[in-house]
Amino acid sequence: MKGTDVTEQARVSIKNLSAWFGEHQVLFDINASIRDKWVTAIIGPSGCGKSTFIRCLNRMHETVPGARMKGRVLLDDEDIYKSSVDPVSIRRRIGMVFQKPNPFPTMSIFDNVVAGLRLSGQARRVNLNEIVERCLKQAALWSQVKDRLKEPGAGLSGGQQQRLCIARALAVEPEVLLMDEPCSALDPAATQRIEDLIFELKKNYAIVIVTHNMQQASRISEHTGFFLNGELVEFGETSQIFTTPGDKRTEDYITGRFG
Amino acid sequence: MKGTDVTEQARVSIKNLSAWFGEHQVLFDINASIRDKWVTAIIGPSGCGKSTFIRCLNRMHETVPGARMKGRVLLDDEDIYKSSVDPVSIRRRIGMVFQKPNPFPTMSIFDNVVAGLRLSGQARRVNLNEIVERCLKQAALWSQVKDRLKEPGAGLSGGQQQRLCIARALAVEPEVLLMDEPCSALDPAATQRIEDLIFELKKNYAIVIVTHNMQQASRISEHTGFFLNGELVEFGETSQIFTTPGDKRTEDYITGRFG
Amino acid sequence: MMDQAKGQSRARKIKARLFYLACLSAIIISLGALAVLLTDMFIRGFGSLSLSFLTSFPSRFPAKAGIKSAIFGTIWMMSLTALFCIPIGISTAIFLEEYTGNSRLAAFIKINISNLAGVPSIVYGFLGLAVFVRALSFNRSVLSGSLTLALLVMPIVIVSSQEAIRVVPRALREASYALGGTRWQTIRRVVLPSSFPGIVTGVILALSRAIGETAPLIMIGALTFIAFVPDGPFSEFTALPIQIFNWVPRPQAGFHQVAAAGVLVLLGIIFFMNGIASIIRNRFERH
Amino acid sequence: MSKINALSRKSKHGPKRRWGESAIHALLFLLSMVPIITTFGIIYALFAETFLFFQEVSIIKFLTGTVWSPLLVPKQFGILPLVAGTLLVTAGAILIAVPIGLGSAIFLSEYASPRTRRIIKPLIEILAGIPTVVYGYMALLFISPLIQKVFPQANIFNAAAAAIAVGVMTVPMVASLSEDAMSAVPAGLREAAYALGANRAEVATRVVVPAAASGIVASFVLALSRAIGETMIVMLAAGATPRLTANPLESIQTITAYIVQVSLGETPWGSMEYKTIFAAGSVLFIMTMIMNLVATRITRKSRRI
Amino acid sequence: NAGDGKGLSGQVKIDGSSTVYPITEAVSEEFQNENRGVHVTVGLSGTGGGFKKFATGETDISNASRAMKDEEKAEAKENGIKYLELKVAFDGLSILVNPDNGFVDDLTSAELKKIWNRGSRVKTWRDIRRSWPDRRIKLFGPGTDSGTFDYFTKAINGEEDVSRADYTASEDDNTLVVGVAGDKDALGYFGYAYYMENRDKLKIVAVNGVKPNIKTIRSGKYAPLSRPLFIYVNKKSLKRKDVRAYVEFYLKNAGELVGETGYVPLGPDEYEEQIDRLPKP
Ligand SMILES: Nc1ncnc2c1ncn2[C@@H]1O[C@H](COP(=O)(O)OP(=O)(O)OP(=O)(O)O)[C@@H](O)[C@H]1O
Ligand SMILES: Nc1ncnc2c1ncn2[C@@H]1O[C@H](COP(=O)(O)OP(=O)(O)OP(=O)(O)O)[C@@H](O)[C@H]1O
Ligand SMILES: [Mg+2]
Ligand SMILES: [Mg+2]
Repeated sequence: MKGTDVTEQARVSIKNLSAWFGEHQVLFDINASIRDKWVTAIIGPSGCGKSTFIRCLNRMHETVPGARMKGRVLLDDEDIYKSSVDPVSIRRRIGMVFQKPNPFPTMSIFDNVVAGLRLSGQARRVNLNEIVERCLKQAALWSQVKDRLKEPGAGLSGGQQQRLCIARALAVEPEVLLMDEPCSALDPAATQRIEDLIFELKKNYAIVIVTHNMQQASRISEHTGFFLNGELVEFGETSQIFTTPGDKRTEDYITGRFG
Repeated sequence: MKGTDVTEQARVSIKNLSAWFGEHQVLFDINASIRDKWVTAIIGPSGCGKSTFIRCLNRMHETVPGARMKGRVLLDDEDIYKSSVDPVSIRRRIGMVFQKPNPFPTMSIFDNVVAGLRLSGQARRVNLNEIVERCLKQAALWSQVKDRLKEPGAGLSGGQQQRLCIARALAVEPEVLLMDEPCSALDPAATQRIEDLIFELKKNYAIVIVTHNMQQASRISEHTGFFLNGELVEFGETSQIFTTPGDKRTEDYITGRFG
Repeated sequence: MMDQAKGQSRARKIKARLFYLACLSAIIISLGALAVLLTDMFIRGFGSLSLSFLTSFPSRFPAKAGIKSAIFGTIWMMSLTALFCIPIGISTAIFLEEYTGNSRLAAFIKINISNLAGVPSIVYGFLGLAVFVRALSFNRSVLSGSLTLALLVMPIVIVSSQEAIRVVPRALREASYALGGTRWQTIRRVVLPSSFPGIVTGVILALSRAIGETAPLIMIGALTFIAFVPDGPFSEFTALPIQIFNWVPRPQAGFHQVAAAGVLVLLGIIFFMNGIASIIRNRFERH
Repeated sequence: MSKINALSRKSKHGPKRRWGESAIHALLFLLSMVPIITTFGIIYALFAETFLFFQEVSIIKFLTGTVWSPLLVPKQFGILPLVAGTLLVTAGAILIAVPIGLGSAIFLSEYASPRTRRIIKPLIEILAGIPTVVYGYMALLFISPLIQKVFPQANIFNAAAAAIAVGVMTVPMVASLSEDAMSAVPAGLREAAYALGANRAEVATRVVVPAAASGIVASFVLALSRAIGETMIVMLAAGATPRLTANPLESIQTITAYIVQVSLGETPWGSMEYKTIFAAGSVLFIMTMIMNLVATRITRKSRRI
Repeated sequence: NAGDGKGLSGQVKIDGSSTVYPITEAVSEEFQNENRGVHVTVGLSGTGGGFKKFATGETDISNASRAMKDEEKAEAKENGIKYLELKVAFDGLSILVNPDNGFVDDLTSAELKKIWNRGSRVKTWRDIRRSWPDRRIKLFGPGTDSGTFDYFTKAINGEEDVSRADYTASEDDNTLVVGVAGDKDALGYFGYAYYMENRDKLKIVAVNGVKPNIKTIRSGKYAPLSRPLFIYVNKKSLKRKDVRAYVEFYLKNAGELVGETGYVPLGPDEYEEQIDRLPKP
């Protein structure tokens, strides 16, 4: 494996991470680090463990019955799996956006954005209107929905729903943003808009994005990790991975010989 | 639009085809033709109408409530939408394989292969064992399943399931084979095997394959059609489309500028 | 900001804990009620449970009383009920799910069914009395009883079959259509086999409901001393819940034990039916 | 092409298949009429006699009268005491069934391991299979004495004991159906909430329960109609004293219990007293029907969101 | 199905009063044991429901805890149903209190009427007799649709269906036993048979100085609360062998079987007399 020499600016460091579903091991001894203000793209064929990997970064993996992991994940040098750490607080610091847009169907657009704040009881202490406006603007959705904040979030188009989910993730002010194939359910125009948004967001966050679209990875990321069968085959600067991959398998994948 | 000058050897000709879901038009005045013993690849970003297009070719489109179409689809110069034509018989002559492998979960491997024959009551008149063996061999699955034909088809791996679905489609001896992203749920090795299979099958069939994998399209097809927002932007020989696309949008898509 | 993000406040944690405890006590109460009921029945009834209890006719002496006629009556009645409600229920579900789409007729039938599901069982007793016992002159026969119960549990069969049919993936239907299957062939070969476990569950649920129903049978006049086994659909009959209801109000304490033993038998039958259902479910779901 | 294909093409326009398809369609259509016929059958069975009854008794007095004593001299036909008794028992039953049932459902769907759920759910469903006669005697011999211990003024037959038993009887319905609805909530929604830093209880109350609301409400409605229509329990445990009261410690009578009382009783058939059960049955039917229609409205509304 | 035993076969349909039911049930059980080929069914539709079916010819025999009423007679006549009224037993309605009640040993008809009449203002024991304590009485009685209620109201209050309504009613006499046994200020009335089965839990009260027992009930000395129980037999049915055999069996064995059920049998010659009244086959 190449390219793990970036640890010094790491926001999140992954050390010897392995993961299982029941008896079935799906991640094998992963080491990587996520840099602040960079976009890290995770690519690889279906079923290789991309989702499992990023779900280990905010302890979502453990919400699946029968799932377990080994190894360490450091957020600012603190192990998030230490027993004294509350997974709930970790998830607040490391936000997540999913493949399929999943706004809360029973809530309005406004309520969706502030759902995270309401849960933690912070809603009373802050100006919700301000936050909703800021987050929707950050998510490039404000102009389209500002007149119908009270309508249900499920009434939006797929791309708008995904941006709503991003706004919702931003509202709790995370430090790291994980995105699991956020564009795969979207049309080209919506994809374009989300990509622009990621470009904006990376000024403030460390972003990890899973994608099956190689072009997208090369367009938006600084770092790329290539997974195959649960192993991190290659991890390093995007430009280098896409031009001079260090591993034959990476090359095969990138040139479309499979997947 | 370019490249519709292939009608003379056409097995299937599509004339001014438009299609709707309810009030929402998703195909606009498509003209194309499918040549016998060639593979025609259909590419385009998600939601552009690729699936709808091929589903219009065997009258599967009309099984969706609220869906309708306009235009003509000629199979050997006979309009399949003529009122005297039975859609059931058309679907028998134009087989289809879907994106997600969908073997019948309640049937054994054997029964899956002959399901089409059983449906039409032909099963009694022919030697089923022979047919099962031939089709499974054609689908390159025989050697792996010949000892467990009585086991449920759902117990196979994804790639095997997809080949089982192909065998099932072949068993009714169609004249044209439509495949809607048959490899997108498969791993690289399974994909490779299906591609080999397509290579074999095209000796006897006219094949239409939808794919989101440009490399796959260029590897396996003679013809390529590029859809965007329900329009057939470009249709012609694959080599030409991938080297000297006639349309700026085709070029943008192929070089990964979106999608 | 770091402070807020520090995690859940104490109050949130306590609330979550209390909520968990509330849910836990709910389930404990539910199971506790079951335990109390079953234990009570066992203590009362187990002593009376014997082979001769199963093979004797009712008697005025608790020690001699048995449930032979009730068991046969229940078997007769359940068989006929199943015979009526299964085909009609499943057909209706198929019709609603596969043939009508969103038509007015479908909407009307659906409203009807959801209303019928809420109609008290005793009201079906009026129906059975007026239509089957009187108008059709089936008297208080097994046939009248099972027709009444079949109508009573029909909504359960329909609704659960509808649900089972609805969750059959569209992909499977499409596969069948693409192979040249007609609508009915697709239903027959693909949809019904796939929804079979769900339909069986619904049917068992319906029959378990029917087997314990008392009020509508009382309405059609089935509360009767019967010391023979029904010999046909037009024969008079008694059934387990009826026999239990007949015994419970008696002055002799012995009958209360016999009644409890009857309840144990009834529960045993329900258990058995549910066991069969789950075997069928597991068998098919594994595929 | 091959032989098979020639065959298939020959049979494709075959009139036989077309005929079979439409015959099946017609048959299914006919069988689907059974629910509609049933509804009309019920209406006929109830309303024909009810109509005769109202030729003798004023419908206004029937609906507004506060004394129900059709079998006592002087006869009075005010249905309100029976309606009140029915509602009292139903309300009490719902107060028990909803929190316990919903709590059990949440426990099963959000806290229990799949293994635990697989064991417990069928156990709870057994509760639904116990014949209600049994609950009736439980109420009388077990619950009622307990109530009398706490409230010595309570009657041995009282609405509370019946209500508790009916509640316990309907718990499995609420638990099992609500659990189904909650399990059907897409995993994506739960994940979204977890990812925002919600704990399990918050996921359950803020996300899962609202998203499953239509199914949960449907389970309440079913429990409600079972409670309204429950007969054996109230007959055995609530007494046979029609009384316009809201005191659950008193003996009362419900519509269903009255109907059974008369249909097993000494009243001559065809007499006006006997016709009261049709009038009472009609009231019961209309009550549950209105409730169901309202509930359909509510669930449809909550489903739209 | 030709029947074994005496070779009889057929179907005897009986319905009617739940009070008479235990007697008919006992007879039917014994009869069935001897004649497996005959299917005897005994329904519980109440005296009224039973007469309805009887008057339309649906049943062969009707159990009745009272004599047929005029409108019921009229209906039977209209349908051309001729019948025979047979007396089969006596029932003594018993007045019961809790065994812990030390002061109530007997009550007069007048006192009972004072307690149970419509609009009665008796609330405490003291309202009955000055010397009794000032505690609330809890009254228990059968539901208003039972034969016991009809008979009691007629005998005590003078008119059928006239009663105070604010007592605890249950159709199920057994639950009345539970009620009276469970409350030391309870007073209730129900059938003598239920008392017999629960003697240890209940205390019986003399009426007008007479305690109910087999002798006083049969002789009518226990007045006015002893009443006869009947079966009505359709004369046309009686021409059938199975029905005739059943009725004869009934009257021959009633003397013994009635005692078992807690009711009071007629004198032996009274049964003989009724057998003689049966039309010759
Ligand atoms: N809930 C689960 N239970 C059991 N196994 C699971 C579960 N989720 C995923 N897996 C298995 O874990 C492996 C890795 O899955 P994962 O979802 O991480 O892959 P992925 O790279 O995200 O794939 P995709 O591109 O299809 O999303 C796969 O083999 C998958 O079958
Ligand atoms: N059943 C349906 N009802 C309504 N609209 C539909 C339906 N199926 C597809 N559409 C719409 O029709 C358009 C074309 O869909 P289609 O499935 O043909 O696209 P596609 O090119 O196959 O996309 P993908 O690559 O995601 O499979 C899309 O806008 C889609 O939202
Ligand atoms: Mg994934
Ligand atoms: Mg598609």
